[in-house]
Amino acid sequence: MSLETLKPYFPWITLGALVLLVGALNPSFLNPASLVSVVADIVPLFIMALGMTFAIYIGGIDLSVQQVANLVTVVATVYLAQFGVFVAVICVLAGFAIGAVSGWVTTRQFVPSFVATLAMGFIALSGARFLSGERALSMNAEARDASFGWMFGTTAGVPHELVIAGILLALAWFLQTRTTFGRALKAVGAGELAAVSSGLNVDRIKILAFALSGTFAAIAGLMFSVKLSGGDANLANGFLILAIVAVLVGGTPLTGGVGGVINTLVGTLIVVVIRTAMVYLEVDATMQQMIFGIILIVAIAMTIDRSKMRIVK
Amino acid sequence: MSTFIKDFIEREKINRRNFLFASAYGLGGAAALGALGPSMARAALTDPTIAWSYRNRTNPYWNEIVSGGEAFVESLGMSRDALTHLINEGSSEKSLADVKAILAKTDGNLALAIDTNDAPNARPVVEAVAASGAYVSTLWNKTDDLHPWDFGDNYVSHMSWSDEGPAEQTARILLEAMGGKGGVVHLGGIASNNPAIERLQGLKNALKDYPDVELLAAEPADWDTQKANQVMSAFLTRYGDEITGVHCANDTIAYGVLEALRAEGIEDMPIVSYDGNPQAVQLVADKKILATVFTNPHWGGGITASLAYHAAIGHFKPSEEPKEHREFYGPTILVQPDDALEFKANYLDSVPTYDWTDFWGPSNGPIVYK
Amino acid sequence: MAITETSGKTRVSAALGREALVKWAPLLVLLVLCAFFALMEPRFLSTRNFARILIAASPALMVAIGVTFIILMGSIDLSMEGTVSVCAVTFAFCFLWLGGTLASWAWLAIPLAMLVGAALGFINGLVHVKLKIPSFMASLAMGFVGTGLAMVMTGGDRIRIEDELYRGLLTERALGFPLMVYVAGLFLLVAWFIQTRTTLGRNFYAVGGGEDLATASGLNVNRVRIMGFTLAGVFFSVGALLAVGRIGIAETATGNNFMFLSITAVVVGGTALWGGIGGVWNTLVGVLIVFVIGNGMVVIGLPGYVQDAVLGILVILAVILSTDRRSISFVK
Amino acid sequence: MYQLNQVDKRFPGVHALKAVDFTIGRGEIVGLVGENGAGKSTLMKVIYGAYQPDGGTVTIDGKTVRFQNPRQAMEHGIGMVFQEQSLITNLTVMENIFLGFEQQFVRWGVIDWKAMAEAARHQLRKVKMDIDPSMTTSKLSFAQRQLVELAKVLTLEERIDGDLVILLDEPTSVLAKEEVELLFGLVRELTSRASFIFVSHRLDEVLELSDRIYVMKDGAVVDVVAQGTAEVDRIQHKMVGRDVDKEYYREQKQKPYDPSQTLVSFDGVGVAGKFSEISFDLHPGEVLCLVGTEGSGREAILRTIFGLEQPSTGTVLVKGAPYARANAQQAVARGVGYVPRERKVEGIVNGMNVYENMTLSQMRRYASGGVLRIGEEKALAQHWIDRLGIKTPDVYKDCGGLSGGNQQKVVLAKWRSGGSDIILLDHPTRGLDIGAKEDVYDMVREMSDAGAGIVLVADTLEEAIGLSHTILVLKDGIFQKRFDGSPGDKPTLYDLVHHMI
Repeated sequence: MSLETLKPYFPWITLGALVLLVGALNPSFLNPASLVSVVADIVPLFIMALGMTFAIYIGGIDLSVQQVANLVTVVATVYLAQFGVFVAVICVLAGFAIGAVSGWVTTRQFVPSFVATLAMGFIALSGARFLSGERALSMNAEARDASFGWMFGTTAGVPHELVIAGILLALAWFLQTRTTFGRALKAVGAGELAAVSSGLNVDRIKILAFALSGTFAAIAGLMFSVKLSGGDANLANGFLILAIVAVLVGGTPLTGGVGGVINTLVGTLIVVVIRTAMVYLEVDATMQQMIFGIILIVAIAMTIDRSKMRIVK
Repeated sequence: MSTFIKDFIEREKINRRNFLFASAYGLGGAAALGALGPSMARAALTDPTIAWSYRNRTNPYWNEIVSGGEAFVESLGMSRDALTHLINEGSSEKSLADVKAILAKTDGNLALAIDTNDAPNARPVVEAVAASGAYVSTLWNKTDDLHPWDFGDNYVSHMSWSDEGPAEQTARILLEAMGGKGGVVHLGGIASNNPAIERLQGLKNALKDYPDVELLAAEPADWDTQKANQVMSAFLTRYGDEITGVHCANDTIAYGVLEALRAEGIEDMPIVSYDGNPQAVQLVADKKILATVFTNPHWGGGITASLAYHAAIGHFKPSEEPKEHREFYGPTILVQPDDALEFKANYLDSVPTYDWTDFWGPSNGPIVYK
Repeated sequence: MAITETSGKTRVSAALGREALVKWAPLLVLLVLCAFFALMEPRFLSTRNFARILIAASPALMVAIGVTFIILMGSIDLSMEGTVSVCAVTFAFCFLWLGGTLASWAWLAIPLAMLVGAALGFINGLVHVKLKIPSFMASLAMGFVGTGLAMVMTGGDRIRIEDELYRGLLTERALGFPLMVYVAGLFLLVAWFIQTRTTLGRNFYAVGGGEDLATASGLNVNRVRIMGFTLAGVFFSVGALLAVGRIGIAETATGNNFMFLSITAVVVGGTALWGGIGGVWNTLVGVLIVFVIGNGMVVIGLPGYVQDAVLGILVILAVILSTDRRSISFVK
Repeated sequence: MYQLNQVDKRFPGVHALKAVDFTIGRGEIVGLVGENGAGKSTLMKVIYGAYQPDGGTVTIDGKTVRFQNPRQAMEHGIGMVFQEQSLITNLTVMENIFLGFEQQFVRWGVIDWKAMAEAARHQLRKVKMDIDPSMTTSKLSFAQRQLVELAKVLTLEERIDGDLVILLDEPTSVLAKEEVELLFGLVRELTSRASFIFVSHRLDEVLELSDRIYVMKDGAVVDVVAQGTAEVDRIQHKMVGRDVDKEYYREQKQKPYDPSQTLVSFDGVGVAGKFSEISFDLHPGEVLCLVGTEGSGREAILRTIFGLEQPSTGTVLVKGAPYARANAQQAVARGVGYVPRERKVEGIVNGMNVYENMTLSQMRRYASGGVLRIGEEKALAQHWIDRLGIKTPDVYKDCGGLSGGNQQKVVLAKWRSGGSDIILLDHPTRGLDIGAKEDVYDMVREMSDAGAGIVLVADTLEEAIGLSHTILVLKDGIFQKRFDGSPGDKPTLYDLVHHMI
């Protein structure tokens, strides 16, 4: 086994090493039940990162996801009583639409996705603030349980959240590896000009990638809203940076065409292990952010595959 | 007023009687004793981990809260480091994840004091704590349909502050100082936060009695000094001399407003704020701010942790306590220039030693839902 | 032959016209915005209000100039929030420790803070270049480290700077504008000087225009990169000093909101995220656009919940107008 | 003067240079030829310091030197003239010329722009250019940029006291004939000051310019021939290790096309700023060649057929109908296939494997309801790998790792396997070695036989003449002359050049 052949597995190795390290320092970390519970909690974050993967995979970025999720928590809470389970459709459509507009502004108006999605996020935030009347809203408990109670049960000890995450991951993976759309995404990410010269409708593919990102952000927002049984314009704050970090640490660099949704799974797990380890190892609260940053540098340095990066910008 | 403060301190220290803020708002009728929730299998814990989960360390308010938590831990004969800090950085997601992590780590042997960052987040936190047999007391944020008595003993208590009344009180001081005429602007907190809504409502209530004062504008400044500074600058452009008074939703906002005025060379603008941070109290003493409202976050932080801890070790059984002992308002005290220095000396410069088992002495009556 | 000549000429003049339009588009956007707000609310158009906008914009301008150099190289720096906080806190601690007034040795805290900014930028550059981590990730992580470091230093406390001399940055005025505006203007000129008249400044453009080509020409690109991040760190620290001068408080939160704000301003000003195009004057215009929008919306009395959306829409429009669509094939 | 002794260089899995001996004397022009992969570029990189040899020594005037980077090589008088794309287009001409060496114009930390402009003018005069050195480089033509490249390397003259060695890497690939002559004249003049190493695929030019020619094959120098004794045949023989077919362009396989049908029809088409009033018809089996200098509108016409340019005047009919909206998807759907010049950027996707690249333009054929049938894709790829003799270990190989010729075959397989019958070839043999070129020529004939119409922009005029049925000569976007080129009745080089310039 040479270093070259090991490269694709670096994120997994990093994850394994981290888990073992924390487990060695505090064996109770490895208790399966608590691991499952910790992992189940990050499902909304994971789903958001999953969507973000598509945007980063084509070499862009989506900074609107957090605000999309904020908007969706409000939409879900406000309209749950009226539409029941179908509120999910509205939420997903809203996420899709915002993502599609971001994509349109990026591809057709040549506004870099960094700025386009940031600006679209502001617009979503305005929507959330307006719709919520600038208040924290809570869901009607009965309506919530009737429509979305299934999201948070357990079957045979497996939390349904994990099942949902698994299904979405499988779906995203299938989309990425087995469909014409996924192949086109890869082509756009790795060589946009060649994709154009092959007659691919590159604009549409890019717009769809951002729309997917918005859609997954909406699903993440919906789950979070149901989990917290409420919504407001700030509820999902804190998701954005972590979602980006999860994608990057997993080994999907911003250069595009490399990595993918499985990497994001690993990346999210790495982020969660680091974060949970802080609590387990009783790291001083004021030190946590600094240590998080340092470990992040180490983790990224270990996980990214530099062989496809000609120039490191 | 100074004797008032002295009394207040005395009572908070030793008196078990409820102390009520001396005005006529906010206190509803006594809540009836509700049906008690199912009690949990685990009766009491031995030597539980004590944890405080809060938003961040960059706000003096939360530092005060934490200092109370630490003082409580020290009162148990432990070092202040024994208190576990969980900082959510304004993210509900992290708040919940941290709670889950520490529950897993301690295997439920935990007494948790928490502000859940956002009201909706309180329910999953409480459910998670109850499910693992730990004990939790909440501060500030929870939704109206979530009640400690629905969770047996594990959800020990919730403390909040009724801000509408005190904010109205400061507003009246402000409006008097303005001579009952002119224009006032309000710089609020994060718009969806409950205290931000209540503090603005307090101003609006007071304005009803001052028909000659116009509320020129109310903008959110997100509890943020820099944002407040910018919003105030823009207000000065828009309204100029029409502004004769400023109502701030908290002290950190007031700092930004003061600096914006200072940049314009305006020194004598009447301003009131909220929270009673040491710096703000000093500004009140210097008559830069007319009044602020002290909510005693030190006590709030300590007593919230204490409630969770003592319930956890079985010192008292929450389900046997009346509802007003499980949802109650924290104390508020108005600070004005003539008593500010004395208040500061007694209250902030040397923090009083509290009896952390006097759970409800300084509290301010049961929480009332509208 | 004649036909080709003339068509060639019209081609050139059309290209010049378009180029000029794109070049001046950000400034036009700024003027249109000012005119619009002035129409809606005449009081917008006053020296005092411009002074207010400039006071608010000065620290952000410094941070944005710092990141402009990085963006010119085609990289990005997201560490500014951490760096600004650390510099502000370091400055405040040293200032108070050395006497607490500019009239004493406490003035040494100013160069010290700039040194700290340079050091943080240097480390940022090292991590990026030596570990071969893309700058987006390296600087993002360094931002966490910076904010965390500021937190460790302060333990969450705020430090007040009461010195009347130092606060003179805000309170003393000349020609209607506070001193900090002139300080920011001075550093803008310094940045312009670096950009146009020094080897380092020109090398930023070379790296942004074609990194591998620059390497082949014998340019030590890694050195340019590290020096760029160091320089950015210095400008971040100047931003921190002005931010402290404006509010009189140094704290962990001093750096908050600078990240998205400064990068948005740089892009709105017409500096391309892919490198090589733009400069500090573009950044000045971009920062002013963002702050004029912010100030103008409050001045004309837009409801708070609409302001975010309006800012978003105007930012997109400004970038669209200042982009030469024909010169780029795609954007990511 | 400059000498490589037994220089060795290895990369993982490749022995790139095998004990190479190389000498260049003062004022000498040395040619360096070899097929792609023969080790020319590795050797050049060793010479100008981008690579460090694993074995052997490099000596200058008998002294052993070792360069860690190109800069150190420059300090010893060794400079490299890159292909035209190596100037940084957002910088001014003078900045490009002195990039990395600005320090000489810096006084107290400040760049003295006037001094730099003056020095730049001096350099530009050496290559007989009279342009404003503060012009942005993006405004120069490709030929001008090539000269600026040379001027840039010539700054070594002032910087270095000793002898200069200047490497010229494919300097003529973008130049028109007269510009090539100008360049060669300059090089000859400059031999008073410098020695040159001239690397080119154009054997005739190498023969014309060089005093001696090194022939490389498989990482070793297989022959050194002096100018007087050099013969094209012999060199080609050494390069490929076999005789090059006299019927290089497969003229014997050229068959008449079928004029009764029309695939593409241009009627008075113009694109603003690119070309105007162009009319022609492309028929099945026809190879139509567009000839002209860089910027004559050749590429723009290809791009118009492929839907990447919107015609401003006239009508374009592809298979009898105009595009509803000009875009590449429409063109591909009509059966147009585009083989771009920038193979590595536009032709293949670097990072995708062989079968992924091959089906990129026709994924729908290998998918049901958007789900790919990857097994069929691999089978297709394997079929074409066998048919075209693509050298790749398997279908999973990243196309970015294939050699240029094999990449080009993948691109051609992409279009042929998808049934495209209008093939646009933009410099299809650029940078390919002779063997790979011949394969491409074979494929061109095969496609014609199968009834495809081909529009070609050739790498050389010989290639254009050899391959085409029809030649359209363009100048500055204006149609000049049409030639018919049936076998045995082809126009001469002179005929074409006469109308080009």
